[in-house]
Amino acid sequence: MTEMSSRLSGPASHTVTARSVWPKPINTLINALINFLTRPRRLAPLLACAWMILIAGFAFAPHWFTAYDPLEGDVLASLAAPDAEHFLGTDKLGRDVFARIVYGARFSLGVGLGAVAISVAFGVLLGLIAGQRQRVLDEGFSRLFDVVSAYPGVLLAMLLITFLGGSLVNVAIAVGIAGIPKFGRVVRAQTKAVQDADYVVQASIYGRSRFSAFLVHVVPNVLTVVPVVATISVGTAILTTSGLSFLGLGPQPPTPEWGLMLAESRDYLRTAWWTGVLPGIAITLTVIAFAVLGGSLQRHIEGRAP
Amino acid sequence: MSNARRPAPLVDIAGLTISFPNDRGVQHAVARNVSFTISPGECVAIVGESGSGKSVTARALLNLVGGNARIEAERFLINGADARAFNASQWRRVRGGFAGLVMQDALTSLDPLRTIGKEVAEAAQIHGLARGAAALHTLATATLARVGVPDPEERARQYAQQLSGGLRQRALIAAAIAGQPRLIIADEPTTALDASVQAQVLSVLRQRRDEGAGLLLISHDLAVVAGIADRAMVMRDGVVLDSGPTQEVLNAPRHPWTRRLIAASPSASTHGYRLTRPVTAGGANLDAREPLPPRAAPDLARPVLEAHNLRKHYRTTAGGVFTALDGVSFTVNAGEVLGLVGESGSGKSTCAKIALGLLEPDDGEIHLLGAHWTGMKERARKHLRRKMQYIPQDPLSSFDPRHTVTDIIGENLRAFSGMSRRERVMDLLALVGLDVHYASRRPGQLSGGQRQRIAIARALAADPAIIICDEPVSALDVSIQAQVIDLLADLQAQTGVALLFITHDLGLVQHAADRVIILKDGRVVEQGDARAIFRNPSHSYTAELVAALPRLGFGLITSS
Amino acid sequence: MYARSNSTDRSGHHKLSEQLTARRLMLLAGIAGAGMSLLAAQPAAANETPRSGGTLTFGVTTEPVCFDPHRSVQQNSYIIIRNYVDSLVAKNADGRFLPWLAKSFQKSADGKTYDFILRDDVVFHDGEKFDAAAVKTNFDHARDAKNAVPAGELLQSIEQIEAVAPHHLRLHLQQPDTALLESIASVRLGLLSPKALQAGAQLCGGGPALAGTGPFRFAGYTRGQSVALERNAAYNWGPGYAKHNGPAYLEKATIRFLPEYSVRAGALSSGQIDVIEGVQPTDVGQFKDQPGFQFLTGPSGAQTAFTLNINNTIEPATDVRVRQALRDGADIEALVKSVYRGTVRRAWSNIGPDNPLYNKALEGSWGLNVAKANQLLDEAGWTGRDAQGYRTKDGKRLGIEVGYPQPFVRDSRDVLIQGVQAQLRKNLGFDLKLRIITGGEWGQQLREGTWTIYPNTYLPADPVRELEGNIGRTGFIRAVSDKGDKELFGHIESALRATTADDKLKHVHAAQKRAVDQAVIVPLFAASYQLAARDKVRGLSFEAQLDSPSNLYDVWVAP
Amino acid sequence: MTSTRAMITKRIAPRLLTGLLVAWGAVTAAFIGMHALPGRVEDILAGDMSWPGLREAIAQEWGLDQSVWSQYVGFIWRIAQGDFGTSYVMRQPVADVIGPQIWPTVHLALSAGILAVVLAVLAATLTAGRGRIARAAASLIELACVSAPVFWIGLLLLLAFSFTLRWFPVSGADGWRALVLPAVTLALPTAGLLAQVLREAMEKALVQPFVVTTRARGIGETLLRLRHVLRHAALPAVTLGGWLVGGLLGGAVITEKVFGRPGLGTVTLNAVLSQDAPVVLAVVMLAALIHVLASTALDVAYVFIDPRLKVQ
Repeated sequence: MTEMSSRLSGPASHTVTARSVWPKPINTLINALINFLTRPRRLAPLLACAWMILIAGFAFAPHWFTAYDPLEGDVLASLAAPDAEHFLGTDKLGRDVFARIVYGARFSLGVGLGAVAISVAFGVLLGLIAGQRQRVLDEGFSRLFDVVSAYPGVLLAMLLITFLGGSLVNVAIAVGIAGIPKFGRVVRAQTKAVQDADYVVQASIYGRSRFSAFLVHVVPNVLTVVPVVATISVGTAILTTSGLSFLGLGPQPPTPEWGLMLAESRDYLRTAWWTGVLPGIAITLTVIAFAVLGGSLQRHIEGRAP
Repeated sequence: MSNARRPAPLVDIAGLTISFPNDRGVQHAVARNVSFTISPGECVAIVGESGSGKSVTARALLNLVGGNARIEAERFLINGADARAFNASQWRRVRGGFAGLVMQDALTSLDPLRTIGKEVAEAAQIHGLARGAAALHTLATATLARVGVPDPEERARQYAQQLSGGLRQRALIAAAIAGQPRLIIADEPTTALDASVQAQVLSVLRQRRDEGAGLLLISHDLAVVAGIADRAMVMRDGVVLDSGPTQEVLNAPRHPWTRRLIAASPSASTHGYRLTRPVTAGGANLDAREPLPPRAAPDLARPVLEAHNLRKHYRTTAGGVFTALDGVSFTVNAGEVLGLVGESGSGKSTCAKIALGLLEPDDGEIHLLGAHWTGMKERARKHLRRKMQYIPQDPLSSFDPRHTVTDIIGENLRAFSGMSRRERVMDLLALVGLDVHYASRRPGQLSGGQRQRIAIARALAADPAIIICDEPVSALDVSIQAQVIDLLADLQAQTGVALLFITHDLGLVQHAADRVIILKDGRVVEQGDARAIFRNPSHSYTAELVAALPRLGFGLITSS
Repeated sequence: MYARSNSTDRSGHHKLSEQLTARRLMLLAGIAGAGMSLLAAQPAAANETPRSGGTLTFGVTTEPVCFDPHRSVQQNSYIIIRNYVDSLVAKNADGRFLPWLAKSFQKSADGKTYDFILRDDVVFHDGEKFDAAAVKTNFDHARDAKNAVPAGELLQSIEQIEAVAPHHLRLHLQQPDTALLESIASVRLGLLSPKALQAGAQLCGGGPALAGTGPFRFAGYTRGQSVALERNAAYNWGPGYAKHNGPAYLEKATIRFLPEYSVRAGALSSGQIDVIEGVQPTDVGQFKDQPGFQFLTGPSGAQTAFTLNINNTIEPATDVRVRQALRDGADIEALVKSVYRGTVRRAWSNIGPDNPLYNKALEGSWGLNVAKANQLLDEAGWTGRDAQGYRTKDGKRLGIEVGYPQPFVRDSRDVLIQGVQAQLRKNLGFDLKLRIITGGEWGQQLREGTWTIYPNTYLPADPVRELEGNIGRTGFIRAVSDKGDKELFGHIESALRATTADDKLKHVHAAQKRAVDQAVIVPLFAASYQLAARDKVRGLSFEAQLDSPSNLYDVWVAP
Repeated sequence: MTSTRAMITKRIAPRLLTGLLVAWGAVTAAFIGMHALPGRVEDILAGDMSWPGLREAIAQEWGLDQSVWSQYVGFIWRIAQGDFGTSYVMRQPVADVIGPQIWPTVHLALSAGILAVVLAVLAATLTAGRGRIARAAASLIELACVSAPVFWIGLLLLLAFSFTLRWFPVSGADGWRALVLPAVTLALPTAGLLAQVLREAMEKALVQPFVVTTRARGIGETLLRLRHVLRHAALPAVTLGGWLVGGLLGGAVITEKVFGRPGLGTVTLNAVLSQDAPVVLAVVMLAALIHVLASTALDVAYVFIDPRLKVQ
């Protein structure tokens, strides 16, 4: 029954046909091609991986990709349109836009990963504690998550940054703190669910103490939900950073961070589009790539543990 | 039901083939060359296990097979019209108006967010049989009344989850017949229902048939089919193996698979014999059954598990008190198989949980191998834990999804280390009839029967004195169920382990158990020899149970 | 045009006749208009007849925090405030002071008494009578420390205010104050109805309650969006430099807050608003000499040049060689030209080039000299180099932080600093760090004297006040002024106490030279306002006392 | 329903009670934060002013000469009485500063929210479980909406529809035309996310057995999706609701700045930048209040969508 159920459902838009229109081999070939090109589950993760590898390359060995210094430019040749010398043009200080994108990967990924690392570390810890059957702890931490998420994310990050001061590290910390409740809640819910699962409830039959069952069964199965949320959150963190840069609360110049580049370029939107469009595309693609990878990670994990 | 008048068939199908493209786009047939007709007032049954193609075939009548299915047929007449040329709106007129569909599990087959009344009236509304809220409500209550739902006014305002299983299933039937269809397609309509409820639901369907509706019944249960169907088809892997009048198919099965299927049904008469590997070509014969290996007689002087006067109450959310167990006592002796029988809500599972020490009783106590078991600290129980093991109904949820088979079985082999533990796992896998390469699989990659074998291997790994089996085969297909039951019997004979065998299946308990305890509403109503007790029930409840049991009722297999 | 003469002094002695005729006013206005036209390419044809009526939408960069002239310290707020408040005297483009709400004014010989004869036909927007008592109420309210009114600092030299007659006001000073008329002319001491003043700090919120005597009344304020102005029909008391008499031409005006450069420019170029202020240098080409548009650049005299003020009491800026290297290590000329596309001038002193007391001799006296700067740093012992190529001494990197308070960041000024930063890094291995800080942090640094480099422009219009407020003993360095440059302080204090114009000029020039030579300041560019407008808008000009766009009194829209 | 009153006592009342707790926590955290910021309040209030006695006068006027603890107690006490104090920077009662800003922001967020829901429902209903190409295209567009910075979307929309095509005014709060671009800007990321969640939920609902039963009644595909499937899909979407409310408010800060619209965003940004503690604290209070109200409302909505919760 279970094998069939996924096929049996779905819309009833098909028709009853006496025979297929196409000769069989061609039909098969066309089907296979359409299959590959239109099935986002296959093509999209592939493209996302390719993009991530490129970005990782930018981050780890930027000098392989560009000969220009991201901080140094000929101010007298500022806002030059793309040409043979600077193939993505130069910015307001004559710095090579492509070089800044390449070097910026390290900072943007750094902010995203750093923020998520903070969210994960605290969110998982607090979520695991809140997910225990201790009502007081649960209520306490759940309300703490409520308090933190009572602020809209941007507002909380704004407040934290005025408190900490705008810098790359502080932006990561602020965005990270704002993300704690998200992980805390997910982990708490998952902890509760796993703790009610038969293989945890029945663990004592096999001589496991509650603590041992917690370590062996609960923690690893709770953590399976983390990579998915974390992956998607890296993209969100990069986005929030660019929003903060727009508000003047992000990383400080001359950091070639993409969000900052995008925010700085907005004054030249009409006259020097290349300074903004490309960092914008870099951000958007990276966020999309993280979302796609998160999605396929989720399908992978769900597929393994139904 | 008379064969004399033969009106035009409602459905006339020949050479029906249904296929789906696989991942590589290659078509894969799930039903091949299926032909049948259904006439008014006739019940046609399709019998088969999971994946046999029986449901797909039934749904093809409504063109509800699935998005990319390809349906081909030589003849596909619905109410005399060629359905191969139907467009979407013609199909919609067939659905609900000409044919109604009843599925398994009304809890999920009725929209849980809508009231019963709205669900029942929907088909009538779509097909324009009634207009306006008042008219639809009247129609819904009338239809509910027709399928024997008491107090239909009240029920119509409730949601599916507020109704009992039997009422819910009747409401589902009401929703299917509200559009006054001439054909009812019932896909496993009684699966997972208690025997008494099953009997009620079948009688409702029978009544519709007797009123002149055509009935296509899909079931895995031969006994159900035997009691209602005029004609039956046996399907396997998309192919019809046997078909004809029901009596003929069941009494004189032409195909070996049919015979295997019939033989796999446990009953009192199969006690002591294998359910699998039945007769060869010659014909189905009781004598051809292979006996189970001999086993030591239960040692009545050596109780393994003793339960005294167990009581358990739950507080309901409404503020009331629900009594799950009310003074239950029983003893399982060494090497004995004790059956614990009852319908849902009778307290069987609570018994199992208390015995396993997962739940503390409000009152009463349990001794395991003579030692105090209830009311003890887990630390104090730990040394006895290995002596009592568990085979759950749903092994999948009792396996850590991240663990491999080796990890799962190794859970009970933590005294062993490294290589010796691995060897033990291999031995146990061999013992339950699984290949060594299953050792590295994860639960999600196993079939239902394989999971149950792993659960058995895990239980045996501890070398227990007793295993509590909680509905161990109720989720399995008949043929798989037979294999698992035989395996359990083999291993029980081999190890002499005692079994507390919890089930709702009267046939199975008579096949497997030495003694039986019958639970109703948390009380023991009767206990005694597993077969004698059902032959001569002394309690009226036992008699009711026996009466509600559908049986194959033909010469081949007798249940009494 | 901007003659090097002490205009303050001269106008002080100048007694304007009470019978000043309208024609005379028109003549003066003509002079003012001509003065502007050098800088501004106003297309207005002289023979056009101004048209009364119509509305105008003006897109500005900054939403004022406070609309009360006495309390606001934001230069960009005065563009709006000037529309509803008038002053006693008006400062002309040539530096002279002209009558406004005072028909005439006179300074006593000892410079300690000022007499103002007020117009008797002036009425506040709320119907209150304008008279000497009202002015006294205004000034006393500002002077009272309890009220914590920032404009009070302009009146610190006043000992007593006396309403001699209903329309005769006399100010008694503790000591001569060469900047007094400048202060009186400032919008910050614009006159409000005494009834309105009772609202106290609440006036910051604007609205009709904020009643002045200006050509427009404050009709309404939508926070985050706009200010609505309505013509004051009774108005007949324009400043001496105004081009016409009677009420303003425009019936209504809307000041719209559009903080984004591209949005402002887009709104103007798509015809949705009429005038914008603050034009991104790269957008100038869209409006300058383009059909349908006009582009105007304002003077740079009232405010200081955009300058890096260096705290010379904190390492490593205590070493004059380090400061001089910082000053001469970057090609400021090229940077300014590149960042501002030729719309502003490079600065040589922190006093604006259009200010009469600007020290022109400083031009070319300092600036890019990479070899010399490197030599100075070598001499100062910054000879090591770290992995990033920065100079080090005793393992410490050569670096100074520019703490730029976030509320003041605008106008590509951070970009310019980044340009200097990049050049110092490349040319000298000097790490000029830029950090955007909060207003509160700046306040704390100011109080503790821990700031390192503070970039700013400053607007008291009087150059001595500018010098004192920025680099004087009570300037930014006040918390640690005992370690400051005594010679510089001396020049500034002498200028403050000067009784003759020549004496004041001498000391102001000397102070500018000292500050640049000692490199406690690095002037970057002469800040000026830019306006872009549709070509139908006539009569746009700039106010000499503020450098910023004048109020909309003379503005009209051609059909 | 007899359970309506039970619902109020069982669900709404405790929510509001804990909501009060949350609001108190949020405000206290903000109070501590604002007081720990570099720069004393006197510095902020004094600005560039400096003369003898000024700081003392300011401190006394604003009650800054008391201990932090008594300032805190006074602050909470005044808030309990509905007095949010006076803005340091704008010198006006905070209620007067913030009050008129609430409606523009709510108006914008509400319009954007409704637009986002409509767009998401349309996208999800039209594409869930349908052809792969349509789904892939819709997914890509949604992902792009979710993944692009809000201010960037806003500026690009302005460039295209206001500056070039001149369909909509650049800014202002007058009339619906001025609302279109900001609302779209704010709605797109929300709609993108919501559409994805809705589609996934709809696809999950579409494989439920009740869908087969319902189809077997002869229902049309559109009616099936709108009457049955959408309601099931709404459950996870409602769970997301609290987050969306926060996202809309946060996005409003940026959108208001891009389009020069009045609203809480501008006020908040300015207050944060100028460390105008009373305004910041009031905004935090307001945000917490909105959060509490929104989550309570969603809780109730949940029960109305899913009668199973009411029955239990």
